[in-house]
Amino acid sequence: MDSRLRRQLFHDTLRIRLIEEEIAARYGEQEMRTPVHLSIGQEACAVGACAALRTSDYAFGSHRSHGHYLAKGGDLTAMLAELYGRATGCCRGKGGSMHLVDLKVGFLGATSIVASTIPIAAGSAFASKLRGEDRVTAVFLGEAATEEGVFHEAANFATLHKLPLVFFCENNLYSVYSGLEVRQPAHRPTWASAKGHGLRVLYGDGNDLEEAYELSLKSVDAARAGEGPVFLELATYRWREHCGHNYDNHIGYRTEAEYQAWRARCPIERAQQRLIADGLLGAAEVDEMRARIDAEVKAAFEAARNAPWPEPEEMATQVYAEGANAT
Amino acid sequence: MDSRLRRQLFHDTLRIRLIEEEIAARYGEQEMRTPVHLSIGQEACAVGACAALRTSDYAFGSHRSHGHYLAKGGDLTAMLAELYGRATGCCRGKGGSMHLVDLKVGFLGATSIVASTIPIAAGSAFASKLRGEDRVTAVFLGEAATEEGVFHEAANFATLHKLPLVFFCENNLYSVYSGLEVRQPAHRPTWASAKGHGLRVLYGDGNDLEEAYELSLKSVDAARAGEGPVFLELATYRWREHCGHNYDNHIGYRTEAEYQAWRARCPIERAQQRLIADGLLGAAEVDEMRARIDAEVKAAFEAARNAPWPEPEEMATQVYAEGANAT
Amino acid sequence: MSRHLTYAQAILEATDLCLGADPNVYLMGLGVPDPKGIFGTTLGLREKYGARVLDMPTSENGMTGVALGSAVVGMRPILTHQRVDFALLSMEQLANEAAKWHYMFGGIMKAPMVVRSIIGRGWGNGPQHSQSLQAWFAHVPGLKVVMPATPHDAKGLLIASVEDDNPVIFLEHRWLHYISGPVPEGRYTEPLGVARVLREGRDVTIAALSYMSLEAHKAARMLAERDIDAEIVDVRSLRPFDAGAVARSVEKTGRLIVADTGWEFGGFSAEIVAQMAERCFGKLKAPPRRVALPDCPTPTSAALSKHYYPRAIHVARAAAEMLGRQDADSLFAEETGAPLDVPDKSFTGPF
Amino acid sequence: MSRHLTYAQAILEATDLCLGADPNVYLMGLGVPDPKGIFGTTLGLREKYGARVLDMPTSENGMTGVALGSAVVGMRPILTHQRVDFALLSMEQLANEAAKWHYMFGGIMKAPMVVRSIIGRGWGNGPQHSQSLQAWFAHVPGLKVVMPATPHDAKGLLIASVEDDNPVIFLEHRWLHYISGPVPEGRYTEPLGVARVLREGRDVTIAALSYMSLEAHKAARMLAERDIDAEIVDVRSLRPFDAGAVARSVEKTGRLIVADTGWEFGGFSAEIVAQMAERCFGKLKAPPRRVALPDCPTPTSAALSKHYYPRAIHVARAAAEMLGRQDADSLFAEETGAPLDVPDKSFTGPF
Ligand SMILES: Cc1ncc(C[n+]2csc(CCOP(=O)(O)OP(=O)(O)O)c2C)c(N)n1
Ligand SMILES: Cc1ncc(C[n+]2csc(CCOP(=O)(O)OP(=O)(O)O)c2C)c(N)n1
Ligand SMILES: [Mg+2]
Ligand SMILES: [Mg+2]
Repeated sequence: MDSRLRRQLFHDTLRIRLIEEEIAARYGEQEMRTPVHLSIGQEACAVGACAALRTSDYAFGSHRSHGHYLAKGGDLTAMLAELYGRATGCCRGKGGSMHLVDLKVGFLGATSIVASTIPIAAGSAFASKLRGEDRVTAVFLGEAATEEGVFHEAANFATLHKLPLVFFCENNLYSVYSGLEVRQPAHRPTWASAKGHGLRVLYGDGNDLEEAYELSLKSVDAARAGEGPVFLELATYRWREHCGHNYDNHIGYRTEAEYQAWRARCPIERAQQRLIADGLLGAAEVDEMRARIDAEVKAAFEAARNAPWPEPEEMATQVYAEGANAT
Repeated sequence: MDSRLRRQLFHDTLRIRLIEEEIAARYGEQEMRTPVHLSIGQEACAVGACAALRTSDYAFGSHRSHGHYLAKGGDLTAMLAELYGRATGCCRGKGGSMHLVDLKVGFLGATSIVASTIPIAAGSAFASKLRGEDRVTAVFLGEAATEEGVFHEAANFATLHKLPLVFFCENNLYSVYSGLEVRQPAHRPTWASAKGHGLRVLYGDGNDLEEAYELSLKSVDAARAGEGPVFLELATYRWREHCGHNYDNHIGYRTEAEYQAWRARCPIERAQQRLIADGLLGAAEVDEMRARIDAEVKAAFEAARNAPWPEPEEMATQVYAEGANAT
Repeated sequence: MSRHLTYAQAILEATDLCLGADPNVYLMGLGVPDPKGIFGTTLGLREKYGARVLDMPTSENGMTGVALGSAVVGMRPILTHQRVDFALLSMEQLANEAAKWHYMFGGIMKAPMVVRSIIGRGWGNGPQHSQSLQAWFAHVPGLKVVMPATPHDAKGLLIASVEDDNPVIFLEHRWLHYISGPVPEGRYTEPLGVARVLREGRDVTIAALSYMSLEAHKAARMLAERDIDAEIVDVRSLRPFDAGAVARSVEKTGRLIVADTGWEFGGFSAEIVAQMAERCFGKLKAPPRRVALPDCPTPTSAALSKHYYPRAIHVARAAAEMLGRQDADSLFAEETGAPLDVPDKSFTGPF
Repeated sequence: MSRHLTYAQAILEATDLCLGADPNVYLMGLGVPDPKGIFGTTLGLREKYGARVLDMPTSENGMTGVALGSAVVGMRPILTHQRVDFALLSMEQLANEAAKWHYMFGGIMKAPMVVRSIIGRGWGNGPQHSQSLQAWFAHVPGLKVVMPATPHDAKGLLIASVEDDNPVIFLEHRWLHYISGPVPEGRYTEPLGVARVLREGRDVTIAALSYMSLEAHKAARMLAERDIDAEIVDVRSLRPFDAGAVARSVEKTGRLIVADTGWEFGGFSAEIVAQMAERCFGKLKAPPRRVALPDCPTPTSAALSKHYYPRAIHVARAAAEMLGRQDADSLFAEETGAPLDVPDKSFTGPF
């Protein structure tokens, strides 16, 4: 793997971490009045996937998509302004944390209903196929989304039409506070239910940044080459509570030991150690990177918090599109 | 296989055939004013399955369930009266051909929405499991039902809880006039999508009565033994139009040659030939069987057609259950 | 002399024109390219437009998402359901996603898609194949909902729906497919959100939805023989709802009957009555009335369903009673003879 | 002195009693046995009842079918949804199957099941996590629909719902979970289908649903200060709907305001207004009014959502206007200070 790329991936992962850490630090102020689902611990999946995608490729997210949006190149200030409910938010304050969008970079939307963007992503891939475009659609999902019937409907349709679609499934073992054992059969990996539809399936370590990237690239390349849809499952772990900014290992749905084991496999620390070991990065350089990101994040928070609120009238606007084609 | 059983299976299959042939013969009179979906050509699947079930086992059907209802032991006159919209119908005329029920033999209902009884059957199997009953639930479905997300939701749940549930899937290649090629990926058998969930999967020739029975028995036995749910796919073919009594090979969605090839594999003729070859049945005996069934069918039609209509007031009754527990 | 088409032919022609005019339009649904072509409304289109006319797996929710996703990137899908009852599987995609896609992303994306659903009645279609659920769709901001009653409006409203930049629910009553009427050639649109006065009258306003407009017409003829002059407003569009048109009529006649194909309780008829009670309070001379389905599922037996569906005679009786005719009940004798579970004698089931 | 419980505790106690009384009762839903226990309404039950209290896969449609299938063979499931928006995935099983199971099989089977769904508001829950879709459920014959407003009714109606032999949709407003009130010990039921007069008054009837009963109460206090005497009817049960109770009140006061948590257009408030316009025509002194959600999805930003949700002040203004108070607008000054997207200061998000 190209060393510039390795450094870039590291940088992007670190950046997402620092942004979400700052959200976590400020969430208690109760100024971001929207439920946040942080991806801290899972960032490498998003970065690996989006590095394999082109800007012209499309991506759809889920309730936990800050990382996906940012990795795809989504505007940071617009996202933060959205969390603060401002008029400059990427959804003008109408959507909140679970509804992120940045058309310029092909991030076509995240929504808050589990699995709901999966068939929508299949639809965008279908449009690309109908139009003969050279474009892949990516959809990000948690492992619980595969329990929704609509995932299977989309998987069947995508395989049937050999759509240029990649399912990026982050298996973090939990759906809210529910472990896999109460949701999916034991000894049957999540990817197996995708494989049943005839999807090409890949899986690997979502806390290994380079592995996540390599698998993503394989997946995206296959989809782009017309080989049909691919399901990529990456094992990872959410560090903080399902929704909100706290740690919650004490409440009993998972053990501190489990958390610590995953914590020790921090995707960022691992990548950093490897880069340093390979002589591609120095400690000072990391500090510099952090400082630059910190400055960017601070400025973005500043801009978001100083942005204007939407006007009261906006509550009732944009219910219907009134374009050239509107009646 | 026990020769008495072989003769019984043959008899039951022939009986369903003759009943449905009589429905077809009379449907043009426009007195059965309810959409009928005949199972002519597919009867061996129903008979094989139900012979493997006990009367105390539960079964749920679909839109095409005359055969399932009859094979499970459902009352013939009550079914015909239902088709004629009479008060003595198994649903008192409220349901019609697609809503059959006979509690005495554990046939707990067929409904007209594709795949809708699948999770319901999982629910009855779940109840049996919770209660520690020695009871299997069977659900009959067409191959198109596996395209509905709810099939996958039920399959996942059934595997997760190792429910005593058997999915009897009759793959007749079509959903209305739509071939498999526009609905499911090529080279991926229908059963594969079930297997993906970790279900035990069996498949075979649904036009071979004895094979259908043997596979059904294996499936039911496994489910009863607590090994978890089983998906049994049987290849078969519907002879007449999707809905109604006519033949429709001329309209173009399938070829006459395809029909003739399946017609030559008539489950009843094949079973009869084998029984005769094995010296277990004589031509005269078959005639006698037919005559007895004919007489039964004639009498049942007579009774159904002479049964009273429901009273107008019944239209608005039974919207709510008003039992001991009703408020 | 104007050209006559059936309602089904009008839909076919509208679809053909839309497919021909815009390469982003495509048509998808169970059985769309099959030999029956959705009651004749899609016949020949597969041959003409190839991949843009397609069948699909039995996956209503997923395919609604597919339609939406393609719309978001610029396609203009038409999705069909042979019964609205099947669309219940797709309410999440329709009501949570499609209806809100424009709004919840701050207006920067849009979801131009049409969902055709057939509602119906008769021939023992029974509890799960004959519901008329316009009230659900009409309750959801972000959706548009139309129910054309004539071949002319079927074509004009379908073209307008396809050209609209929002998700439009297009509800076709099964018995209307057979009806013939004048249909102009070529492209024309009827605006979404505008009601149509089908008949002018002084004494009572009948606001009717879909197929009930035809029954209202029959009722008006019966009433005319008894010197009652009914005005019929074909609502056509439930969302946006042309309350002004109904109110103008009610202010003139002082009396309102709403005739709906769906259940009365909690139905769209309630919205019409409520708005008129609010807007025309001082002008109403009598309590408004609704002629709609009784509060039970559809029974299958023809012996029961003949008491289930309201017809012209029920509308006429309601009007006569409202006008104080003492013998409204006997004024309109029960029709006899013809079966009531088919639109006409040519209909022989099974669907 | 009577014992006080929160609404959430009342639900927990009712569930506990039902699980204890009948081995056929079971409780299932996403997160039911988790440490948060559905906003505290299911805490400790897994430990007490074992396999009859369970989590489930994220498969709302399938699990609704599972609940139904188990009910058909004699179980009495309680299924929970943390947001009613998720239940949209299960409308096929609820409206086509569960609602009709008794009817379409000629009355020989029944489907005793309770579907608890939380409706909500505030803290940026936004377009897909805060809908209030009672109008949909109330439209479907075969379902029962209740929306208790007090801890007392939450317990009594939940026990009655579990003991009822029909599918019951039990809607809990998120902000009510915090409310405390007197709750008798032990088993008692409140009948499904009966409204409750929460406050007697002469001048205007406020028919309120769920959380809006509390806002109506605040409004009544504001109005009392201005010599307007409001009667509050807590509708409680939408299906069956106790039209008689509302009509008796409207006949007394001559004025009707309906306060709903859902959208106004096509909402349940329309049914109430329509029925009263039909039944109390001569008694109404002023056009009825609805205080409900405006015709748009829920905006997420607190800057927008504070204009979205109607409150006591809107109910009070409507009443004052209806009574001809010239300065209704200024009579009730806008409250200031406290954020409007939380039930009270103790609420700190994020859910
Ligand atoms: C249809 C639906 N059901 C339930 C929920 C509530 N919910 C929100 S996030 C979530 C967990 C989903 O888990 P997973 O897909 O594994 O993603 P993760 O949160 O682990 O990233 C659930 C159940 C929802 N939003 N939508
Ligand atoms: C949800 C739903 N979608 C569509 C239909 C229309 N429909 C009725 S039967 C049928 C074919 C189903 O095919 P299959 O499951 O293979 O059963 P078969 O008719 O071949 O026995 C369809 C699509 C329906 N009843 N329900
Ligand atoms: Mg997860
Ligand atoms: Mg089939």
